[in-house]
Amino acid sequence: MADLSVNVCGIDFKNPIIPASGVFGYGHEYEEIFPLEKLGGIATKGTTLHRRTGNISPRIAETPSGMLNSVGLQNPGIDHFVEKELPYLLQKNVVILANIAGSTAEECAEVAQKLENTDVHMIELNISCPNVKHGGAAFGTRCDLAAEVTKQVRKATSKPLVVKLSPNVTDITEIARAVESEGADAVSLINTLLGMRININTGRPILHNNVGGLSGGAVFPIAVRMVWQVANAVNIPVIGMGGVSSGKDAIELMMAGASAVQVGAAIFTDPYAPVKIIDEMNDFLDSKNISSVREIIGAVKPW
Amino acid sequence: MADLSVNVCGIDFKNPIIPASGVFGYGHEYEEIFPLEKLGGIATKGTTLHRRTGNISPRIAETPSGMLNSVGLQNPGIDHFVEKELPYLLQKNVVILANIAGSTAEECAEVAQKLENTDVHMIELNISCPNVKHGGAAFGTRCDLAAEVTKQVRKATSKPLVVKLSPNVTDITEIARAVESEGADAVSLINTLLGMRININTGRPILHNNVGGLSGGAVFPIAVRMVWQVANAVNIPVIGMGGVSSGKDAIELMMAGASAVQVGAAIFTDPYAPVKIIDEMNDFLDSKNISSVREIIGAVKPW
Amino acid sequence: MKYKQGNFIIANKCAIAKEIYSFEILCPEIAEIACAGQFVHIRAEGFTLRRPISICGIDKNKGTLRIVFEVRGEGTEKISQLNKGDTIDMLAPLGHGFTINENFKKVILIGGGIGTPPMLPLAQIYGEKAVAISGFRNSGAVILQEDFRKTGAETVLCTDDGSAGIHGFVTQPFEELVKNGGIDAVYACGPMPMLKNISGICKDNNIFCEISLEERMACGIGACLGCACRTMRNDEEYFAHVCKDGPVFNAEEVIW
Amino acid sequence: MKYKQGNFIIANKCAIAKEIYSFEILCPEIAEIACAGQFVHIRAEGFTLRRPISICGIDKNKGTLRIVFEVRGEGTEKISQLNKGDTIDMLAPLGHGFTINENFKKVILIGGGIGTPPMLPLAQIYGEKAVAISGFRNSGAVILQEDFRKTGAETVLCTDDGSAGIHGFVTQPFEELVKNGGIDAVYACGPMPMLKNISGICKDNNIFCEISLEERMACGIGACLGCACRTMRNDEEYFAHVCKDGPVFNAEEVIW
Ligand SMILES: Cc1cc2nc3c(=O)[nH]c(=O)nc-3n(C[C@H](O)[C@H](O)[C@H](O)COP(=O)(O)OP(=O)(O)OC[C@H]3O[C@@H](n4cnc5c(N)ncnc54)[C@H](O)[C@@H]3O)c2cc1C
Ligand SMILES: Cc1cc2nc3c(=O)[nH]c(=O)nc-3n(C[C@H](O)[C@H](O)[C@H](O)COP(=O)(O)OP(=O)(O)OC[C@H]3O[C@@H](n4cnc5c(N)ncnc54)[C@H](O)[C@@H]3O)c2cc1C
Ligand SMILES: Cc1cc2nc3c(=O)[nH]c(=O)nc-3n(C[C@H](O)[C@H](O)[C@H](O)COP(=O)(O)O)c2cc1C
Ligand SMILES: Cc1cc2nc3c(=O)[nH]c(=O)nc-3n(C[C@H](O)[C@H](O)[C@H](O)COP(=O)(O)O)c2cc1C
Ligand code: FES
Ligand code: FES
Repeated sequence: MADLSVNVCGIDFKNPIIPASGVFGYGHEYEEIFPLEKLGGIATKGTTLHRRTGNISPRIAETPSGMLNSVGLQNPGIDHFVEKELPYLLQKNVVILANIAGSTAEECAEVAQKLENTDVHMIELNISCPNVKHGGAAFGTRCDLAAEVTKQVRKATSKPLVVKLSPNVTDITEIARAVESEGADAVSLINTLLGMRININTGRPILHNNVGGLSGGAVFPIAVRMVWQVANAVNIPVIGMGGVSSGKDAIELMMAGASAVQVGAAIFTDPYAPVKIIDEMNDFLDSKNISSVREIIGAVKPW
Repeated sequence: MADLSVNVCGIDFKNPIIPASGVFGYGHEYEEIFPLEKLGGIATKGTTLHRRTGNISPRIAETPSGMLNSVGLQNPGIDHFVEKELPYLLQKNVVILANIAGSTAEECAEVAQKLENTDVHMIELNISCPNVKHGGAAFGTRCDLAAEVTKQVRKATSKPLVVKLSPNVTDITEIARAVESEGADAVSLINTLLGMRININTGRPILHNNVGGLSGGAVFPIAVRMVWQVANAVNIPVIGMGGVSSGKDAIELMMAGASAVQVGAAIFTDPYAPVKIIDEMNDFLDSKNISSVREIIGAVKPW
Repeated sequence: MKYKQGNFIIANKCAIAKEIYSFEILCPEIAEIACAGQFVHIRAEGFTLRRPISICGIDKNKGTLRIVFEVRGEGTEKISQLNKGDTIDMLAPLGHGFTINENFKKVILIGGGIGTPPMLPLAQIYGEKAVAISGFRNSGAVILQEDFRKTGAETVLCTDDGSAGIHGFVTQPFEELVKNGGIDAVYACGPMPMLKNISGICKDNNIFCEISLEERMACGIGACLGCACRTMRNDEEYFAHVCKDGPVFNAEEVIW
Repeated sequence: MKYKQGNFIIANKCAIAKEIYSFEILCPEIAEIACAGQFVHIRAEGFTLRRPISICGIDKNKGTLRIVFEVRGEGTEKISQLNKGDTIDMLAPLGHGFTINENFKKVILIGGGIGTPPMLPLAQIYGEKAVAISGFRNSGAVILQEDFRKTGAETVLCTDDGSAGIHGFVTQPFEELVKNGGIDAVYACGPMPMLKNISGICKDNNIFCEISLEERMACGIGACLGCACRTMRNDEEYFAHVCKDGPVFNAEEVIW
């Protein structure tokens, strides 16, 4: 048994595997399948200040080795989360990352503020949301906006702040440095890539929102590249994700520089995926006589 | 039999299918498998002013529903192309797109100039190359650089000029508009997305270049989205590519707005892919009683 | 809610019409708790997303479930290539099924095309109290009529082209039955226009009506919010989820 | 160059060691034109890239090719699941094979591990003129020794751990043979360090030496420039391509 524990921004994880925000709800549904305690952490569904109904269906499309989603941040609002969901999750022996979002920096800060007096372990700020104040350009695609929202949320919270980066940018290291400089304690990446599918029989986009976020195995090589670039560009820890579906994938992302790994779409293919990945990581490390998973973080040797 | 012919920038293609630059060499190798005449066009291997040896191997890695390559523009130089390769290709009844590249705008213009007195049908300017003058930022990732190189090449050639765009950008429509305003006659997209894979047994990146370009089915939804966005942003034709492996995929990309479709990685899985795709497009159109493929260009009806 | 994921043996496979397959799957733990109207979520090798398929039969004694599905695309094609003796990866039983009421004296089951299979477990429950109206494109697409008859239910068959049974849509015989009155409940599954029509008729005639909806799904268990469906609950708009709140909804809840 | 792509029937399949399979494939048009040292490019269902595998036997009378491969990753795993009677999708025969010279009186064939199979067609050609030296990790990994003997070639077996044959690397018996002299040609395939070693010995002793190289491939036919290998030709550095200019190279050409 290898030591799978990691520490990210001072928070101890018993293992590095975290179901990604949006695929795991608030945990109840998967609890039927495995005990939540097996996980390193849980990133909860993106939560906004007020309840949101999300986009019109269809919200899901299949793509080669991946999928598109356009759920559009459907959620019951932060008050519901704090009162009804968080207390239950905090009973479980697992790190909770509250994923939050908003349409303005102020809204994001207000959401973070509402978590300040809770025992949630970390805040994961999703900056892939379109910013209504700036004509809809996502916070995550402009350094100045990313810096601004990080700054405001930083002021509103003393919790470890993880900023979740969008891959739909020319240079993700610039954005990472911008949020680092405004006080982010860690970054997580990658969020989904913007994609589209069309039903050629009807001539309609499959998603009612026309476009949606691509995730799953298809994006894995992009995730590895971006994690590697960002890990080399900042001094704060990186939480990696994007297309991880096996223990080997998780190891690869950690070698690229991730201190912990989130698992998204893979859970739809196999609901046991997070647990299976933990076991497979252990098997790999044992087979190589590596005693702690921490040894492989950023261990890639570029040519 | 549906009418598969299309016209892009005044050039007639008997059908919209074009093997993409870099996967088809100068055609000889696939000629053993099918007559080149079956194709709508051929985009030749990216050619630079002088011979280049490319990157050190390994240059190829497999990824979920895709692949990475880091060939790095190995080519024999434009003079060789003009003297030894082009005359042969021009005997075939097929549109030739000479894919060119360079490290500076001047070099690109010089390469284009060398094609001016040939009978090549179109020039496809690949702007995904790192620009040595501007610290290695690819031409294709900055509007000003993209505009500059287009301007210079435009001056050097009277041939139809197709500018091939990089998907590794925050907003591909900005780049498309920049090259349109400098006189591009068409744009083609998408080139490869930057990705990475690591061999977890050795801790080394699989590619000796560390990172490489992702293509194949994995990128198809990104290609559909970008073709749709660009087709709606510019008034010049769009040549679409990225992960097309079936007639249905080609139809989907054309519905998104492509006037012709290039086929890259799919040819590695099935060397007959381009020919099979042409047949499948015909079958689909026939089954829907659509008499000309031109009817479906940009036919998607967004919600 | 209780569900399991596992690999289960296909005890029987047969093609019951062109591109339509029936699988009998040995899965005692699932059969034990499955209800009419629920579905199974099947993994198709090589695909990211599972495929939702309604339960068409539950045999708690034999410990089997039956599913009947049509090959519509690559995923169902892949699943159709599985053979007797192979294992099938299912996450099941999922969703909220039909409301069963022993006091109902006359129920109408309406299935359109590949929406017919989920009606069969209801026929097994209601037997002679049920009239099963099934509609298909043409005679070649007709399925399950013998199975319905075996339950004791009365069967009414319609085809769009008149090549078998009544020439026309299921709403025709249904409206006649409504005129005769005495219907306690209507259960339906099929294309949206059909469901909308039936819901309208039931509303007008004040008949309890449940319909089974389809939506593109990812998780299948209510975690990803992928399969939203606009409904009214307590006079408030509510984005329900077909996989958890459904697939069976009270027809009055649905916002069309 | 002539090659074809098609689906060919697997006439025979057997496991010849742990995770090592031998396929006999019925493909008369390909067998007709295939040469020792060439390879086939096999499609593995669900993967973008084909897998290159050397030709291990050519029977022009039966119209069959033989391949022997080890399960190394997911692609070869998938291919290994094919059975007798199934079809296999091959693009073949590819590449530049070994130089055969009827005047050679004594040739040495050196195979390391899964590099052994491409040596067998050479043994068939040279028969008693050949000494086939094969090296493996351990006795469990030993393959094809009986096949080599049947050709009339002399066989020398080495294992890294001494569990079969000579304890040590193939270079040991090879150097002894070199000392005895009279070698016209050396052909080798196996891990890079082994090939480098053998090439060095041949160079020092002025022996004609051809080696078969591996590189990650996409097209397999010289079109994509994916499988570059640094060589010297006419005193100039030349980025050759393993799939077209190779896989067999004159050892002196290769830049290590
Ligand atoms: C609750 C429920 C019960 C169902 N029961 C049955 C049944 O008993 N028999 C039967 O034949 N079919 C049933 N369907 C429809 C069946 O799920 C689809 O035909 C199937 O998913 C199509 O997959 P594909 O790979 O063949 O098609 P593709 O079009 O290649 O699938 C692409 C993606 O779209 C999804 N998709 C496509 N069509 C549908 C659809 N109609 N509903 C939901 N998702 C879809 C697929 O699941 C997949 O994610 C049911 C659907 C739902 C939601
Ligand atoms: C000319 C040539 C002849 C060969 N002959 C044989 C043979 O006769 N028997 C045999 O067992 N093996 C042979 N190999 C090696 C064989 O091609 C690889 O073991 C196989 O491609 C691994 O695929 P995989 O999916 O199992 O492994 P993975 O590691 O999952 O493959 C991932 C990718 O890397 C490539 N790759 C991995 N290892 C190699 C390698 N060593 N060489 C080239 N590409 C590789 C794969 O083709 C694939 O594209 C040969 C290779 C070459 C180039
Ligand atoms: C259905 C779905 C819903 C998602 N919702 C959110 C969300 O609310 N907030 C967020 O930050 N990311 C969200 N994501 C993105 C994932 O957390 C993750 O970044 C992405 O899917 C890449 O990982 P994967 O390839 O493993 O799925 C969602 C992804 C999916 C598939
Ligand atoms: C091996 C390889 C080499 C390539 N070389 C070039 C090139 O020289 N010039 C260029 O513009 N694009 C090149 N490309 C990009 C392709 O032309 C195409 O834009 C990309 O692969 C996406 O299409 P696909 O997904 O169908 O492969 C290359 C792609 C591959 C796979
Ligand atoms: S499919 Fe995930 S909530 Fe219904
Ligand atoms: S694999 Fe394409 S050139 Fe060798």
